[in-house]
Amino acid sequence: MFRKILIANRGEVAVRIIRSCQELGIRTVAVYSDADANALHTMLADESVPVGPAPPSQSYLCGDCILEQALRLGCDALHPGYGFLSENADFAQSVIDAGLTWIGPDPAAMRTMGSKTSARAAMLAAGVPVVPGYQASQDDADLLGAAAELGFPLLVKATAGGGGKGMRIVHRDADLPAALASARREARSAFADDRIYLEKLIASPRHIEFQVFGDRHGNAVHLFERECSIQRRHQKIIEETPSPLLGADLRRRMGEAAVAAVRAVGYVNAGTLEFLVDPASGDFHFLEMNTRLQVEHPITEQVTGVDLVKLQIRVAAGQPLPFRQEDMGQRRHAIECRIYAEDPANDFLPSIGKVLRAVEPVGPGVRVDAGITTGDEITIHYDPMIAKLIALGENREDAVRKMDWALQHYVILGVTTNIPFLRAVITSDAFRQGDVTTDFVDRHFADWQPSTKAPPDMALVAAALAELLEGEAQGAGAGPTGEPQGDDPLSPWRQATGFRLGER
Amino acid sequence: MFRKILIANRGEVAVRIIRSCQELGIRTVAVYSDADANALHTMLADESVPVGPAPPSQSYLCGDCILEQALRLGCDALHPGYGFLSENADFAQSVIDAGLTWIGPDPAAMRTMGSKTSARAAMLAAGVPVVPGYQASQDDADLLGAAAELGFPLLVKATAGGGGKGMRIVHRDADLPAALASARREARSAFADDRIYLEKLIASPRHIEFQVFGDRHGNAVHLFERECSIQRRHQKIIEETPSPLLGADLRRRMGEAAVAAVRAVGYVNAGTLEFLVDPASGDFHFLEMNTRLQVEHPITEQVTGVDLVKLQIRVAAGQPLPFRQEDMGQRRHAIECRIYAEDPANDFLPSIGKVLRAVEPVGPGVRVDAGITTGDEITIHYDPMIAKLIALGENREDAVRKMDWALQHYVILGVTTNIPFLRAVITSDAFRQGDVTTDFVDRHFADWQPSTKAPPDMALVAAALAELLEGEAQGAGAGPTGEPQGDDPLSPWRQATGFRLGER
Amino acid sequence: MKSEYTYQVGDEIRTVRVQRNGDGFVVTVGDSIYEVRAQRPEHGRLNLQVGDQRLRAYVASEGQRRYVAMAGKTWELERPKPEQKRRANAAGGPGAGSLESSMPGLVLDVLVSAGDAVERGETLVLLEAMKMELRITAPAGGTVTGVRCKAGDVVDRGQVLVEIASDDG
Amino acid sequence: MKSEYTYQVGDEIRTVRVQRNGDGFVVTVGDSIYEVRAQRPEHGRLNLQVGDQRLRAYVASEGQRRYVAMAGKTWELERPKPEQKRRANAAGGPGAGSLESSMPGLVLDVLVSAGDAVERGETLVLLEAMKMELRITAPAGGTVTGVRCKAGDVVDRGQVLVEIASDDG
Repeated sequence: MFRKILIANRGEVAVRIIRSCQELGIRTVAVYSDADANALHTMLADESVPVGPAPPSQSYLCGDCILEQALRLGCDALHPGYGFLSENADFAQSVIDAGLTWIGPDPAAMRTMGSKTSARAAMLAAGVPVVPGYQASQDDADLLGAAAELGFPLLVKATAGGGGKGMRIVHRDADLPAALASARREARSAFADDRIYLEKLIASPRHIEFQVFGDRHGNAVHLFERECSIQRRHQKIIEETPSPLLGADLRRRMGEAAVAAVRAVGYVNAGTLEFLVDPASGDFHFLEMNTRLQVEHPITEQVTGVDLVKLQIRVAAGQPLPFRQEDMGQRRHAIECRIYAEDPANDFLPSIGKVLRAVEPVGPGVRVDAGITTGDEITIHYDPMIAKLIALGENREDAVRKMDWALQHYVILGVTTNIPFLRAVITSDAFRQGDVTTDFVDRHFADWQPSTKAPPDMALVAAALAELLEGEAQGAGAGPTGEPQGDDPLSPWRQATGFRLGER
Repeated sequence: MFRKILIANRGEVAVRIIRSCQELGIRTVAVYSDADANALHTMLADESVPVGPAPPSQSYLCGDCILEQALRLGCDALHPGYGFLSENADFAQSVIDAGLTWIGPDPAAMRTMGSKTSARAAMLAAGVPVVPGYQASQDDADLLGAAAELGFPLLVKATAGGGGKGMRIVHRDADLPAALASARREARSAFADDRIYLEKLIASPRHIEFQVFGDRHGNAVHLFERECSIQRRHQKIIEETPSPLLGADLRRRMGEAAVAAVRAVGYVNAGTLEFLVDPASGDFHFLEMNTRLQVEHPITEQVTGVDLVKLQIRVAAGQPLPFRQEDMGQRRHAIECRIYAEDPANDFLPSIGKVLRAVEPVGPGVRVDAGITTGDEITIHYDPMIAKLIALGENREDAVRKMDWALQHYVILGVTTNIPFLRAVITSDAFRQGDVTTDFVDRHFADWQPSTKAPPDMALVAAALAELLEGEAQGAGAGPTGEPQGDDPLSPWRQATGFRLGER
Repeated sequence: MKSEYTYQVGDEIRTVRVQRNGDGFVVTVGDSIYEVRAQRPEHGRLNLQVGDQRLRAYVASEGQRRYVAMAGKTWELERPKPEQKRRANAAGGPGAGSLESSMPGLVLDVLVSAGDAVERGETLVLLEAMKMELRITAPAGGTVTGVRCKAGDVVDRGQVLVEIASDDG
Repeated sequence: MKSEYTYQVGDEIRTVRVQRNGDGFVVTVGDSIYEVRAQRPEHGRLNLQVGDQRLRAYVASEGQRRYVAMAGKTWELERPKPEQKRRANAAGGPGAGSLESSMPGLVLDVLVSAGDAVERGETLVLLEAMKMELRITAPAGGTVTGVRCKAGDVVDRGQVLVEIASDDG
């Protein structure tokens, strides 16, 4: 087993991986950019080293900078998390060439399955149906021609893409050039790779993915599905498993297709096969493969009882999978909500600032994978997802109620979040009835706005008593000037949270 | 289903029950003594009402006071939790007579199985082996005679007992009268019932209990075992499931005996059958039944996926059990550690005071059922158990490591706790090897003392920087006097946590 | 001792009066009077009691802004500065407006110039932030009267990017 | 600016000197010198950086007592009062002692009187607290020189209950 693992990531996934390493008795090294010098993941790791300035291209995407630290500190393996360098086959190869273990699939499999275009080709060869598309050329003229053949509406997608970045829906011919340019800019900025391709847009599909795992001993399994249809701007926001509409037969057929794909490319370690399912016909089409841990992996952990990160580490160390397909089952129902620092009243644009207070819900069946804590800064530089909230219930209805409870008890002050929106979705009739397709948010929540109701009197009472009591607590420490000052605009309350000193 | 439930308890179990009610959409009423006016459970409930002064006899044990509030506030059911009135059949009857539902077994079953003596008789009749003992008389002369026949060492136990209260080990004839008197005093104070009985002491036994459930439709199941052998002063401190030494055959036989007992007395709702198992022979003897929810119920919830409190509420509302015995299985391994406010360096005597800071560990597989939070007072009046920490791992080894991680990350400042002791036990070779009998602590940790090593320099550095930075943060709010004051014994730091005002 | 605190809620100024009353407080909000017990168990948290109801409130402040989380919801309040207080009931109506940056970011492109007529929803500025490209669009139709940023600028939240005279003014 | 703080650890007084150094601090503990960066993200928590290691410390104080939780352990420190500081290196040896109540409780019974000879482990006082009956036993053999409580008393933690002259004094 490994002695020391470098985690080439930040935020909640870095925290998540450090946790599993510590439980396995493996030392951890965190890396951080200048903007993250005091971030949660740097506090939890055994060692933490700076790798560059705030922009990802100069720090978390700088493979050489990170590898240099891994070698300097004597690490024997590297876990890339998701995003950043996790799907960069060249980086994986350089890690391996440096004599470290890459906790992920082989670079060859990453190249085949990680690129949306070659993965589509591989799946076609393996007999798995794929969504019609065009990927032969990057030339605008070729793409315009292909688009006319595919028909509108269609999707422009980044070859290296994920998380909706570099993706555009195009409804008519005239809008295509602008969409191509915009998608390329975003893709270059997010993935340092501006290649794009076209894909036919399936109307109101369900987005269902399968977790797969292969080892170096020829074993391959799937760990069932995740229903990821609730999306906003092509970004998943709520995931659940089991899928509310997947029958036993379709589940079996999709699982078999997923395992067949793993075997076809000799895939090792964790991966996810994404499918679009036509709710009318029940047909499924391969969409793409993610050759890494997935953001929404916790819901699979909750219903299968498997720690996917520990399994990644064990498989990377050469151990065989400790179970066979027939040993595995789904038990209970898990839902994940992604907590974003964003403003539902302002077109869900990211919000930034200091987290003045974060209080996570606790209790039976509630799990929080958070990347931030009280006092942390949400900056402009990184993804605005700050935490994942996972509820495990006895059944879907129970999990929904538990999630609603947990969302109500998640306190984040100082930064606007999407919690009110998540609550609105979770408690809606449409969601409760399991009517979830990828255009769910557009169909049911396009015009949603947070309540503009005036705060109840008790909120004003609490604010006023806080001015008084926090002010007195402050004043009490500093001599005779602690008299409460009523409507003083320089209330000492604000000093209590605004203070910082001696920090980097 | 019920509309409003009164929870006749306090602390972590009251919080636990409120949680399940809220997830079921049922309103809750908390009761509190004067000492608990600001306790956590009063904050979470929809309504909270005072029921008397701090001593339990005048508040949490005052059935009439509590029932009066339940009626005044229009409750339709009452959940007793554990301890206090939970095993008081007369109170259960008065709740039912007042037209409310008692969330627990029928008073008749409580009388039969709740009394240690009649339960022993019932089990003998049902053909389940019981530990030899004497329960025929309360007269000292009769007890002395019976003791001579049973032989020493023996146990004096409270008929209404639980949690080790009113229990004494007696090694010789001469010590018996004092032990009887002492046990009676403690039993009267704890249970308002000073009856005691004698039981033969089985040497180095394992304490294994089975969770059972019956409904009003004739169904009865068990939910497997809990290994509760790690005890200190007859008080369980660490529980786990599955038991590390229970084989499939013994598990099946004990489970069948447990279900047979449930059927024999027509038992409805949750209960626990405690057995002593002789590790040498594998024989098991019925010890007692607890006719209520058990402190250690969470580990059963974690491995079976059943919410026992919700099931109690549903069964009390007349619903049938939603599963059959053959549907149920154990998955993964769960361990619970009881966090006590007590001083391991001082014979584990309870410690009291203000919890200046409580930070609970969070993350995959970690559950905290806490009854306190930052700022709460631990008083002399109630049980010193302040929280339960539950770890769910892939297997026993994984659960042990996870528990160690969680114990390390549970911060409680201001009140001394048994966390260092729990860590020492959890990480010991003896525990890791599964060598757990009820005299485990005496055999392996009798002379244990917390480390008296001097704090590392970094702890002194943190303390000094805290004096400086907390002092400045305080000073910053109150005018020009905020200059750091070095070794001022009246450092403002202390004011920051000592402040209270306008409270009840 | 009596203390008075004012908060701006939408266009309205609301005044809260707090007076000690034995162990607790009498708090007046508009016409409503509440008897409240309050305890501050730790920094930024209040335990409140009003009748049979207990409430746990988390509070925080930053500049003039106040945050209160209570009963599953979060509220953002503003302590008005003295001059705001005077102006609050004389707020300007619609007709003229300025478009502010909703978050800090890098200006990629400015698509309009002073004098341009714009439609509701038309993209005025492209901004990059948090790895995403954001479009700043016109909230209503009108005429651009001023452009306050250019490509390559790094702008702050709340910074005015474009000024528009609205059609329905 | 340089600040100095002293803590009593066992019988020892330890001195910590803190000096600002640019964005961070130079901290001296005995002969060791540490370059530390420190940030206080919230009340009662410090983020520390020493070389490649980051530490999260929770701190709290009550009277002269200081609590520090760090790296999985909790430490209790004492700020000595000025007079303690002077006396600390002249602490009295064994020989005479007093038995203090380890926690607040109700005295149920006092089993010894002044002049009694007691053995190590002998029960001196019965106390009731937290629903349990606690026995206060002699830490060593000796002679009772004073009894400071009686049945029915409610006693505080640290209150002297019985005074004993030790045999091995």
